[in-house]
Amino acid sequence: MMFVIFLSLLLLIILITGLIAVFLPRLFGSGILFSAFSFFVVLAYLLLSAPDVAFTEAVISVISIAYYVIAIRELRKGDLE
Amino acid sequence: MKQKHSSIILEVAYRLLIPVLIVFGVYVLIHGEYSPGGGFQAGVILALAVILNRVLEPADVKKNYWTYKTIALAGMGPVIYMMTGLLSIPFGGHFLEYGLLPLPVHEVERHLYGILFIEVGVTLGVMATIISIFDSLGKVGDPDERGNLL
Amino acid sequence: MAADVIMTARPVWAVLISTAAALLIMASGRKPNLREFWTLAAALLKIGIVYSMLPMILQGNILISNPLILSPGIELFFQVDAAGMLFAALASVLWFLTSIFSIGYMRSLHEAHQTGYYASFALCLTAAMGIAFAGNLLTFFVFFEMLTLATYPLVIHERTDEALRAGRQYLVYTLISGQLTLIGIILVYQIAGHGNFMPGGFMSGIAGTPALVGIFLLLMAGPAVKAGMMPFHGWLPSAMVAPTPVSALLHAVAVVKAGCFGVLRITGYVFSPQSLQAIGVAKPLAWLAGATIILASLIALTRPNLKQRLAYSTIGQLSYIILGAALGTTSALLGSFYHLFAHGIMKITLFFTAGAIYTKTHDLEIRKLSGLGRTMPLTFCAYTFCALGIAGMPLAVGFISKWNLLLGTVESGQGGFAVVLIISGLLACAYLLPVAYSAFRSEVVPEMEHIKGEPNLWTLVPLLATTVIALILGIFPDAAGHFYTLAQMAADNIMTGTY
Amino acid sequence: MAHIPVLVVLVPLLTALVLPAINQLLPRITQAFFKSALLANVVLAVLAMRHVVTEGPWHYWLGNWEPPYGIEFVLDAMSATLVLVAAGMAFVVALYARPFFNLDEAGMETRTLFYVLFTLMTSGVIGVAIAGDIFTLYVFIEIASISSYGVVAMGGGRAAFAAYRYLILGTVAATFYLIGIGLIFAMTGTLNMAQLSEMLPPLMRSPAIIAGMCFIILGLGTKTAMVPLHSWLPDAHTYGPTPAIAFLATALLKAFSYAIYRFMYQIFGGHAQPVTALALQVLGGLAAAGILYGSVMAIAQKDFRRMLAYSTIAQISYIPLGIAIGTPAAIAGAALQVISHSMTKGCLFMVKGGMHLKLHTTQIDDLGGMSRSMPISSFALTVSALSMIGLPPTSGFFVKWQLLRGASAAGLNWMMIVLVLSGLLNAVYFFRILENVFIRKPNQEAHADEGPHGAVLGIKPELPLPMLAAMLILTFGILAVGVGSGWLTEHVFSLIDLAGGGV
Amino acid sequence: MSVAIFFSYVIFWLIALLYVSGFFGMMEHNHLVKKLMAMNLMQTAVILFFLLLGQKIGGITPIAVPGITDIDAYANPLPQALMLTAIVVNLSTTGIALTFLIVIKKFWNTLDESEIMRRMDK
Repeated sequence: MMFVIFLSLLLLIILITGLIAVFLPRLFGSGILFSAFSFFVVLAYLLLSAPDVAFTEAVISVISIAYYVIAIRELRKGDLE
Repeated sequence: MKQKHSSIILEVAYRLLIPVLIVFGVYVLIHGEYSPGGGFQAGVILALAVILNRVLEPADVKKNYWTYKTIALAGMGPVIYMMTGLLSIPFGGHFLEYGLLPLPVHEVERHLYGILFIEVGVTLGVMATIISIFDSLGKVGDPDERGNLL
Repeated sequence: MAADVIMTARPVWAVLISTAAALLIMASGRKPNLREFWTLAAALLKIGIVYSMLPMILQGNILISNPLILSPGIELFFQVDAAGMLFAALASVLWFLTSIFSIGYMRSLHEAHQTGYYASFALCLTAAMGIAFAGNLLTFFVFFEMLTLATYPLVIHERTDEALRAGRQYLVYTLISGQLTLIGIILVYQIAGHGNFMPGGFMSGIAGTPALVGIFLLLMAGPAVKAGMMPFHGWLPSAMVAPTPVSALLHAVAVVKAGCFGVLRITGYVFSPQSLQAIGVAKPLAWLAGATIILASLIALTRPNLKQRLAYSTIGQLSYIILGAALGTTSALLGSFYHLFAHGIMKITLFFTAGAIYTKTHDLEIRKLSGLGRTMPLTFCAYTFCALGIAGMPLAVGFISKWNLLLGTVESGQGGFAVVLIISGLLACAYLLPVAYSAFRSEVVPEMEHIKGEPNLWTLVPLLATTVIALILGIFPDAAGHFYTLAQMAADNIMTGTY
Repeated sequence: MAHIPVLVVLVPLLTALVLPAINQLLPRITQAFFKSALLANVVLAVLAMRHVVTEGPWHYWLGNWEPPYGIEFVLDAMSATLVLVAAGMAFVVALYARPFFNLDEAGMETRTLFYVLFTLMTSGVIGVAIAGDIFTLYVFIEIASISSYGVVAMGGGRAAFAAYRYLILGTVAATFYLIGIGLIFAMTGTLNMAQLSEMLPPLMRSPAIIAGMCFIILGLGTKTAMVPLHSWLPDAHTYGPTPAIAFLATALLKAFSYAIYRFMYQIFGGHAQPVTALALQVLGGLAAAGILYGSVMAIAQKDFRRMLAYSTIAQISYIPLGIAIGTPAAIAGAALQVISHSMTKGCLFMVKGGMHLKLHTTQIDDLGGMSRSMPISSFALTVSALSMIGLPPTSGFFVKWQLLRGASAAGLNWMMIVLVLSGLLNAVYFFRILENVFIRKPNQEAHADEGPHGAVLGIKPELPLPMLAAMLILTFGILAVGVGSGWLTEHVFSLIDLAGGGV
Repeated sequence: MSVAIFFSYVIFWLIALLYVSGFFGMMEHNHLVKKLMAMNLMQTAVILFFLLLGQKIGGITPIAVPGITDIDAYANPLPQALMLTAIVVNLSTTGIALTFLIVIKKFWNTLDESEIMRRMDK
C-alpha cells in the first residue's frame, strides 16, 4: 500500500524533473537536472525490487551524464569563439 | 587552455577516487553471482576510473587518446566471450554450453568458471567501448575538416 | 488427326542464336566487317534451324521443348505448331534479307551507332522468334516485352529530339498496353489454372460472360496496340523517324506482325472463334478492324511523305488480319494467316524501295520522286508490283490472302465486309500507284536531276529478291516455304480444335 | 556443421570485433581477412540453405537450454533466404567498398571503422533472420540499427544530420517495439516465438494483445520505412556513403520487413485470426500507398540518389504487400522480392557510387555520355532498371508475376492495378535516366574535370575492377534469379510454413 | 475501488505520461540535444514499464536468499535481465547520438533542427 503510493510519488517527481530537464532553455542546467532525473529513476528501480537494474542504471547514468557534459562543452566551444 | 582553474580539492578527490573505483570494479566483477552486479557493471566502473583520469589530463594530451587501440581492445572483450562459447563446440556441446568446457573441475563449477570467463570478456569490452565513445566525443569536434567523419 | 508430340531443343536454338549474335556483335563493335558477318551468319543459321523443323510440322506434328520448367504453373516453354512455324519462317527469311539491306543502307548513309543498331536488330529477332514459338501466355509475354525493349533503341536511332519523342510515345503505348495484357494473363492463369495455347482455346465457358469479356479486352490490349489497330495506332506513324530498314522491320516483320500474331493466338488459341461470338466481342472487333482499314487508307491518301503513306497503309493492311480473326471462319483465318506472310513480304519490299530511294535522294517527299522511275527502273518496277499486290491484284501474293478473306466474309454471312475489302483495295491503288505513275511518266524535279543509276547492290538485291518471292508465291501459293499449307493447317487447327 | 545457425551470426560478429585489432597488428592482411570471413559466411549461408531445403527447419538452442529458458535460433526457408541475401550482399558490398574508399580518400583507421560497423550490421541482419524469440529479435534489430546509424553518419555533415534523424526515429521505433513485446509478455509470460504462437490464439481478442500488435507493427514499420513513417529514409539514403547504403537499402530494410512477416504469420496466426487479418488489410493498404507515393515522388526528383531513395520506399513496400495478400504465391513473391530487390537496388546504388566518383555528379540531367565513359556500369544500370520496372527476363518481372498471381487468387483486384501502375511509374523515371545515360551528349563542364583519379587501376575510363566485379555479380544475379525464380519458388519458397496463410 | 488498485492505475498512467511527454518533447523540440534528452525519457518510461510487469505484490528481490526456495516469492527476474540489455542499448544510442551532435555542430554551426532542415534543402 505504502509502496504503491510511494512509487507513484516517485514517478511524479521523475516526470517533473524530466520535463524540466527537457524544456529548460539552458543546456548546461538541463544536463544537471538530467542527472537528478537519473537519480530518481535509480530510486524507482530499487523500489521495484530490481537492484541489479538499479545498480546498472546508477553507473550508466554517471557515464551518460559525463557524455552529456563533455558533449555540451564541445558544443559550446564554437559559440564562445 | 585554462584547464587548471578547477579547485585543488576537487582534483585531489578525483585522484583518490580512481584506485577505489578500480578495486570496486574488480570486486563487482568477481562477486557478480552473489550480489547485484556483474561483468557489465564492473566494466562501467572501471571505465569510470579511466574517464576520471582523462578528465584530469590537460587538453593537449587528451587529443592523442582517440586511438584505435581502445577500439581494438573493445573488440577483444567480446571475442573472449565468444571464444569461450565456441570452445564448448569441439567438446560436443552447443554454443555457450559451459558444462562441457575442458576444465578439470566438477560440472557445476565449470558453469561458474565459464560464466566468469564470459564476465571478464564483457568487462573488458564494456570498459573499452565506453572509453572509446568518451574519447571520440572529445576528438571528433576538432574543427579541421568539412565535418566528415571518414 | 491427333498430332505426335516431338521433344526437341531446336526451337530454343532458333531463339537463342540471335541473342548470341547480338553479344558477338556487341563484342566486335570496332570491326564493321566482322560485325556484319555475325549478323548474316546468324541469320543464315536461323533460317537453317527453322526450316529443318518444317518437314516435321508439315507431317502434322508439333514440336515441344521445355527449357525451363519454372514451377508448376509458371513454365517457360516453346511449342512449334503450324501458325508459329509460319511466323518464324517469315521472320527468319526476312531477317536475312533485311540484314543485307541494312548493310547497304547504313553504309551508304554513314549512319552512326551501327553496332547498337545491329545488336538491337538481332535481339528483336530473338523476341520475334520467341513469340512465334511461345507455347504459353507467360512465354509469349516475356518475349513480347523483350520485343518492346529491343525495338526502342531502333526507334530512337537518330538521337534527334523528334526521334526521342517518338521513342517515348512508343514506350508509353506499348508498356501501358503490355501491363494491361499482363493483368489479363494473370487472370487467365487464375481462372484456367494454366496458360498453354490450345487450338480452339481453353477459355470458353469457364467463367461468366462479363469476366471473359474483361479478360479478352485486357489480353488484346498489348497485341492490338502493337498491331496498330485504331484508335491505338498513334505510335506507328511517329516511329517512322527511324531509319528505313527499321521501319521495314517494325512494319513488316517484327513488331506489328508480332502484334497480329498475338491477336491470332488470343482469338484462336486462348479463346475460340465460337466463344468470341458467344460472348459477343467478335462483331465489335470486326467493325473496329473494318473502320481501321477504311480510315487508315483515307489518311494515307493525305500524306505527302512516302514513308508516312506506307505507315498508314500498314495500319490498314494489318487490320485485315484482325478482321479475319474476328470473322472466324476457315477461309477467313486462312486468309489472315496467309496475309501475315503476304503483307510481310510485300510491305518489306515497299519499305526497301523507299529506303533504296532514300539512299540516293535523301528525301522521300512524294512530289520530288517524280521521274525517278527512269533512272531507277528496277527499283520502281518492284515498287509498282508490290503496290499492286497490296491492292490485291491477281498474280501477286496479296491476292491469295485477300481472296480467302473475301470468301470468309461470305462464309460468315457478313458480306458487308467484302465491300470494305474492295473499297480498301481501290484506296490502296489510289494512294500507292500515283507514286509509281509519276515516277515513270512525269518530269524529274530540278533538285533531283543529279541522281543517276540504281541504288547500290546491297540494297537492290534484297528488294528484288522479295519482289520475286512475291511474284512466285502469287502464282504458286504453296511454293518453297509451304506457307499456304501452313496457313491452312493453322486455320484447320483452330476450327477443329485439335492439332 | 551442426552449428551453422550460430556460426552464421558469429562469423561476422567475430570478424567485426577482431578487425580493429588486426588492423593494429597486421595492417596488410586486414582486407584479406575481412573479405575471406565474409566469403566464408556466404558459404555457411549456402550450407544452411541446403540443409533447410533438404531437411526442413532447423532449431538451435544456445547452451542446449530448452526454449522457455534458453535462447533459440530458428532457420526455416524464409530466414535462410534472408540469411543468404544478407551474407551475399555483405560480400559483394565488401568487394565494392575497398576501391570506393580508396578513391574517396578516407583515412585508414576510419575506413576500418566502417568495415567494423558494416560487419556488425551484417551480423545484426542475420541475427534478425534467425532469432527464435522476440527479445533476441530486439537485440539483433538494435545491433543492426545502431551500426547503421553510425555507418550513415560517415558520409559527412549532411549525412550526420540525416543519421541523427534516423537515430531518433529508429529509437522511437525500438521503444514501440519494446512496449509491444512487453504487453505480449505480460499476457503470456513467454517470449519464445513457437510458444507464443500456441498461446496467443485464445487471447487474440484481448486489448493488450491488440495494442501490442499495433505497437510492434508501428515500430517495425518505422524501421522498414512504410509510408507514413518513412520520413527518415530519403535523407539518410541520399547522403550516406554509397557502400553503406547499398547494404542498408537492401538487406537491412528487408530484415525488418521479414520481422513483420514473422510476427504476422508465425506469432499472430495470419489470416486465420480475424484481428490479424484486419491488421494485414491495413498493412496492405499502407503498402499500396507506399508503392504509389514512392514512385510518384521518385519521378519528381532531379538527383539520382534521391530518386533511388524514393524508389526504395516504393519497392520495399512490395514485401508488406505480399505479406498482406498472404496467399502462398504472394508470400513467395515477397520472398523473391527480398532477393530481387536486394540485388537490383544494391546494383543501382553501386552505379550511383561510380557516377559520384567518375562523373562527380549524380544529377540526372548531367549524366549525358555516361554510356561512353562507363559502358559496363551503364549495362548494369540498364539491367537493374529493367528489373525495377519489372520487365522480363529480369527477376523484377517474376516478383511482379508472383504478387499478381497472389493478388488475383485473393481477389484483390485493386492491388493488381497498384502493382501494374507502379511498374509503369518506374518506367517513367528509369527510362528518363536511361535516355540521359545513353543518348544525351556529354555535359561539357561535368566531364571537363577528370579529377585526380584519372588513371586508377582497372580499365581506364571505367571504375576499378573490384567495383565492376561487384556490379556484374549483381547484374548476372538479377538475370539468374529471374530465370531461376521457378526453381526457387518450387524448392525453397514452397517450404515456407504459412500458419493461417492462404485466403 | 481500493486505494491500492487506484494507485496501481496511477502508476501506469504516470509511466504512460512520461512516455508520451518524452515522445512529444522529441517530436516538437527544435533543439537537437533536448530531443535526445526527451528520447532518454521515453526509454526510461519503457524500462519502468517492463520492471512493473515483473513485479508481484510483496515479491522480493530476485537474488537467492537462504531459506526461501519458493520461486513465486521472488519477483520475475526475466524482465530485469531484459532491461539490463535495454539499458545498454540506450547508453550506446546516447553515446552515438552525442557524437553525431558534435559533427552536426561543426558542420552546420547550429543545433536548431528547423534551421538545418531549411539549409538542407538548398
